[in-house]
Amino acid sequence: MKFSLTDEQSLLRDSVRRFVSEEHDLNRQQEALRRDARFSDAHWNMFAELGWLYLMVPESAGGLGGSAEDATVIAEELGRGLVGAPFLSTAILGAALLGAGEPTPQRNELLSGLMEGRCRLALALEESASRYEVDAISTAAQASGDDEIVLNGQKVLVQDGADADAFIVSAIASSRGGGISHLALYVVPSSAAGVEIRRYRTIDGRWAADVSLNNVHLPSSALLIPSNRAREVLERALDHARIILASEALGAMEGALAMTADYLKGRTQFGRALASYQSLQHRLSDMFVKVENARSMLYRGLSMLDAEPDQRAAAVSATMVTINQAAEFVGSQAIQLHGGMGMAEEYPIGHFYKRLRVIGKSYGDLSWHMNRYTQMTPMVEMQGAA
Amino acid sequence: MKFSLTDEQSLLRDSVRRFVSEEHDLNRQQEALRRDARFSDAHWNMFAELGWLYLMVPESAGGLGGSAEDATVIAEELGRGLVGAPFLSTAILGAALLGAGEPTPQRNELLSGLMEGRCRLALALEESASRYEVDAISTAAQASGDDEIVLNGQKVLVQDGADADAFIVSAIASSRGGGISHLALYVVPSSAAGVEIRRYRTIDGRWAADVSLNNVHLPSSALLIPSNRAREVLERALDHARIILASEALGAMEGALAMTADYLKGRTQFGRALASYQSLQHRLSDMFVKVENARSMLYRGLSMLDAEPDQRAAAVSATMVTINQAAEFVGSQAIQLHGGMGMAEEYPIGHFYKRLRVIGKSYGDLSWHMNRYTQMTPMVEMQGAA
Amino acid sequence: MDLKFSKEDEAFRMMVREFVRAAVPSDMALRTRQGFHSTKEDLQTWNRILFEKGWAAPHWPKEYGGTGWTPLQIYIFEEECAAADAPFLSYFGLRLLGPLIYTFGSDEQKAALLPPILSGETFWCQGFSEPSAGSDLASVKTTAVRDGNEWVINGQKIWTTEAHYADRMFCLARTDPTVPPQKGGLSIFLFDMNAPGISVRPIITIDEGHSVNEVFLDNVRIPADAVLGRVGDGWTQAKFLLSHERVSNAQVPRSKRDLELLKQIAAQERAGGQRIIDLPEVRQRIAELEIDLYGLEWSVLRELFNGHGAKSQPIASGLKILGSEIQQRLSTLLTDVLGPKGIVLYDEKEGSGDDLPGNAPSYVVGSTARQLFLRAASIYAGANEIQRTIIAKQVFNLSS
Amino acid sequence: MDLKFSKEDEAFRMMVREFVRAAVPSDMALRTRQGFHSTKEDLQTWNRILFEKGWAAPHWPKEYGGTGWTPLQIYIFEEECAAADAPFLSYFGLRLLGPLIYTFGSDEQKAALLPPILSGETFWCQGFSEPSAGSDLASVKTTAVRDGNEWVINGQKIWTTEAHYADRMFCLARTDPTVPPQKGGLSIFLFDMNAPGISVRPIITIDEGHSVNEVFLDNVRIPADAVLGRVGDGWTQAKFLLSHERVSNAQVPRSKRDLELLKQIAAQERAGGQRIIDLPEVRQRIAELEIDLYGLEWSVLRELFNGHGAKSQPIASGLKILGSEIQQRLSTLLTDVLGPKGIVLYDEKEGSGDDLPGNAPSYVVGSTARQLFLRAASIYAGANEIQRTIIAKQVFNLSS
Repeated sequence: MKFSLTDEQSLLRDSVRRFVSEEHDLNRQQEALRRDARFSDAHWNMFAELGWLYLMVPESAGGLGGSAEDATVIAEELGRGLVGAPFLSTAILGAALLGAGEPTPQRNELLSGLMEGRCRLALALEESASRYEVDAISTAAQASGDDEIVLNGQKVLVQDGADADAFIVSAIASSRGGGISHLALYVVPSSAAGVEIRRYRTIDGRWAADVSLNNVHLPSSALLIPSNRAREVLERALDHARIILASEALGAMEGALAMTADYLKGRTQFGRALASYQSLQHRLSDMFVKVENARSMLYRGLSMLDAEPDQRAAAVSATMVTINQAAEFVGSQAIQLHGGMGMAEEYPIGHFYKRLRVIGKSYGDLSWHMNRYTQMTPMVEMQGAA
Repeated sequence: MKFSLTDEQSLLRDSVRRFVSEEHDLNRQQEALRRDARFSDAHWNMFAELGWLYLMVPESAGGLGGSAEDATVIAEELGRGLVGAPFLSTAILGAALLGAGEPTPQRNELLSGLMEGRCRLALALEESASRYEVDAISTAAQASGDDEIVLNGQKVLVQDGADADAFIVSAIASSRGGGISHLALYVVPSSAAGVEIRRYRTIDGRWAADVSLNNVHLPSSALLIPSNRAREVLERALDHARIILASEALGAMEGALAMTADYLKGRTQFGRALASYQSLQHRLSDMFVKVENARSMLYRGLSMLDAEPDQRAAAVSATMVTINQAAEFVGSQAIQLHGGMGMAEEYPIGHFYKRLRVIGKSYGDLSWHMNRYTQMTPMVEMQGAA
Repeated sequence: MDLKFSKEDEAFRMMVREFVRAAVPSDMALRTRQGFHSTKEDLQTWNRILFEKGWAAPHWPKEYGGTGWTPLQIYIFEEECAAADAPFLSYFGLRLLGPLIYTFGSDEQKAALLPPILSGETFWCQGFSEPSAGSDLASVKTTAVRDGNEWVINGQKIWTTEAHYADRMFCLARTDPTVPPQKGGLSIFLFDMNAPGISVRPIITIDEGHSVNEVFLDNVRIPADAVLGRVGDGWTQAKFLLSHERVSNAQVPRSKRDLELLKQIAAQERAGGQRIIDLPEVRQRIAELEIDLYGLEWSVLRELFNGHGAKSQPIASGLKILGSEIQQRLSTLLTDVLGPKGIVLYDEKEGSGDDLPGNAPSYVVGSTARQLFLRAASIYAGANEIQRTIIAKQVFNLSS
Repeated sequence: MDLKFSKEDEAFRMMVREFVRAAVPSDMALRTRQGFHSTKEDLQTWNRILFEKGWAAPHWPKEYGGTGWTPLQIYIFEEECAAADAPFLSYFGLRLLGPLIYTFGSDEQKAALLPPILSGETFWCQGFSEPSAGSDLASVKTTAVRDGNEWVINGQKIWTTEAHYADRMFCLARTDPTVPPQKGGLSIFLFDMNAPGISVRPIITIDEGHSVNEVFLDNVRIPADAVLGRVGDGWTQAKFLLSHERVSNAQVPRSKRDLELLKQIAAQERAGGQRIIDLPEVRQRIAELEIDLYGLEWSVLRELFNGHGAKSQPIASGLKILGSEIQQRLSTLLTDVLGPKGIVLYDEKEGSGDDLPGNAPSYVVGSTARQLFLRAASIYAGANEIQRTIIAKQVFNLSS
């Protein structure tokens, strides 16, 4: 066991930190996002040049085949800086799902585009009635002729969906002869005929989309993961993504905490530095304790990513429960300790809270994770090592 | 609407306060309780002389026919002083249930004894498997011959049961011809043949008992409330008793809070009065807020005691949820703010916590009340005035 | 003790309910339900309706246009207004300045200023908070200097709610820099927002809404008689406000309505075919909120009958703490009930919501924005930490 | 980063498990499970068993009798001991004084004092807290005055755990009243508890148990060389203890075992035919505790590998806060699971419990008493409020 970063991870962290401090400016980013409905191409190209988009692509497809630990190093720093890039959608989920597909020329081309920053991806899972349950969907994929697939359905709340070049879409695949229908994953270019995209902002200033699929005809190579393993591949990719998100949340919490401590030191009220009030000091301490505990649970989640699916699910949900609770406390108290200033949109601290709330409702929320945890945890058995 | 005490209630409160300050001493009481397994006869006689045992007995039976409000005035002061009298068992529950019975000579004699302090009563409801559910019992009452009843069963955790002269026992009454069996209430002298009493202390220093009923033959006049109305009468009496208990808890919380504030003012640490530390000041404030909120819920509970049974049950459980949560917080923080001293048995503050914990597990606990509240509250309807 | 609503009170409630439910226009009710800051038009319209009924300021003394109702009746009235989704009338004229004027103002001020507040003709904003002051009024830096027949005011106010559509401001300023604020160095001035030298800069809050502002006062010249009451009484007047509005920060009528709406929404949202309201965890959270709200409501009822007792100020502080926490818990639970939709702002621009992002039903509009805005509830009107200090001081006689 | 237990660690765990499970006598295991303070006999017996195996003080350096295990292996060992219901060895000699001696003691002290601690022959108690001091060691009032070849000690200690069966005490006293405690005015003395002038008064705690005491030191005369290390080093030595035992206050091995027992009991208790563990509210509370305990465990694992970093002390403070809260929540949930039976003390006198009050099953023994005693967990070893102040100071550089 070893908790310290490897030399490579330290270098990676330093490069992200350098990007955040030298290239990134929160206010400018939020304005540009609002204006362009799209994360800066210039910055995204830097992501590609710095190799961050290669990281999670399998070596066989020309990527670095990095570990989840590596990815958390990047995500944590992006979180600390509130960088609004489609990193999770493209470089984590996109890379994982494309990487799990058959190495067809189409897939390899997509992965090249992904790594070079030319192709942004978004995962279109959610539907009106699904509420984080990947199989509670009604989007249908129907074989048509010999080598065509027709998709019909309505995806909602597709994060980073507004500027995606292609969507990875979950749908129920009907075999021609009828029989049982199963979840499968498809790649749908956003430019395909019949794809209608409604773009809108989420509270963190990023953009999501509702994606209507109206008789979208695709070549059969659009099938990325067939139904015999789609569910398993998707659950695994989502659990990995959740842990990367946890790491982003951790960075955001640490950023908010540091900013809050600085603020308290610089302000006076009733003739004393705010930081000299014991009740505010103890609040900072409580925030610190929650953040450290969240980091511990991030590590625990990471350590279980290769475990059996049920154990992995329970461990990831345990991590996300902790992250969710810590994020709500740390984010809201960061605002509270800033007083009125914490409410101002032009001041950064509220953006931490809003990003943390979005993370807390992405790919599962507190109650979904708590529920999954209790379902995956046999309630009475001998407990071995955690 | 009027929240202030009537003149009579103020006099009543003053008389209880006088008793507590002049006659009662916590350490002496706890020692005597430990020694005698019985609340002081001398003090109990004062309860009778001061009229507190007459209060809740119907006027028709020679009592004062007082209101639940009146009773809370007494209970609150007893709680503030941690007086360990069997007041609830005898003067509240005993008087209510006997008062609801047919005015037979036997019942009137019992009520006279109760009012004069000669007869202490205890309510024997709980059984191994009942966990606050009054009808989840197996004690059986069987008619035998023309005018005899035979009781068999095992009652546990009978509060104030160690020194009771008679028990009010819940049992399933079997009619001679079979048919459906229903809950009924019986009066069982503790001296009756076949009654076996095991006495033990509870954490508040008072005494409870397990009561075995082995072929206890009683005259048919032992039937206090027949099965056609026992459930209703019992639920109503219990709901009244719960609110009186809430009032006792409120007094105990206020007592613990006042004692804690005094302690913090009198002690120094790191060269400063403990009371000057903001984190401790704010803790006291939080305790104050919880106590005031608990008092409001006491009043709300009181106001609903005459409502329809379901509404009454929901309101009483809402009050008890609040009381339970406030009691755990105020009681435990009173110890915390006392530091090591709070852990010493010879110091009073821990006794507040222990009494509050007993109250929180008497006639329902937090989870039982929360459950009853949600069951009795239709989840979607227009809410009128509370 | 008499812990029941009387028959008269219940009859009064029915009388109020009948009028209010009929009087609130349905589009206005929808906007109120969405929970955004009301438009000036809605505030004026509803103020005018109540004014014509004689109910615009029930809490004022009858001689100034009040209704003569008991405190309990006033509370019932507010509850019925909230239940009918009536807008919450502008606070600053009716709840704050009005009482200041009839308590401290000259006869001329009473005659001139109270009627247009009552009718909704004049909207006021409150110039108390400053960038370096926050909850600490003793460090107000805005100055008012006498120059002949005028006062010249210089300074900066912040978090000024409704300054962008208020007609006038009542403004705390230092009139004597040689005297501590607590000892007569502060006064309250009343002036038009269109006076030369006043500029208003919007502060967009984290809900992306605009209700508060910065106000810059640059050599604003106002007449000598524009002081509320006497020069130097500003501290006393500001403290009066703190103790006067003891129960309104509890926000019980509004939270009761919000809880009702929450339950309706939780009965419509579904997960895996099950109503969200039927999930044990949601039921439990709703029940806990409902019970806590009952407690708050009965604390308000107690305080209505208590008058200004010794514990009145700390009780008000407790109501502020619990009231703000309940508002935050309620709005947060609502966004949680909405599940993944809770990441969308659903702000005013979404309108009444026929075709909402995420294919959401119309009841989502306003939910997320309100949750975010309500982070302010534990900050404004004296942060909750300050309320705890007030309690410690006034209940336990502890100083910091 | 490598976040997995290695194969070697797992093999080590199995090796330890096999020995420990066989070595703990079953009656001793039952007593440990009940959670009362262990008897001196049990402590001696178990200490002797481990001593003979060479495992009595795995955390000591090998030269003094330690095992040479890695910190992770030591942690695994402690977890397996707790899982097997082995008694928790007396803390004061093995965990506190031992490290003090091999860090600060003279060679003679090391040779004379360490072996009997290791073997369990000598039991020590810690004389630090005083009636007026509590967590504030700078205000220690006990004095040690040199008189020829002896020190004369006068003072009073309080909350002295195990003083009633300890053989010896290590005792903080002021040796130079003219110098501040932090600057060399304090020293630690080592002496027999049966020295003339020592009297021990039991303090019964609210669980009606006896584990702590007052100790009166009345002209206790001890030899000149009974000082630990150098005269005047007491402050440094006391601070060393604070930073040395960074993870043990988290009490993870014990809480893991308690959680396991809680779940077993919740699966046996029933309400209306349903297992208590199947009630949604109980499941949720158990799950929350379990998740929080995982977090604490992994915080401990992180700290085992961190060594003494800059954040080591505040991390230890955080572990103390969370560890104590988890112990309190666990024991409280257990009494709640017991329902109405939770009002009975079920203390040691109940024995193994064939015929318990309330017709209760034997697993109730100790539950309520332990819940009460654990109110102390947030008080002792530096109250949680003090831990928060330490964090504020050391992480954020804020002073009070």
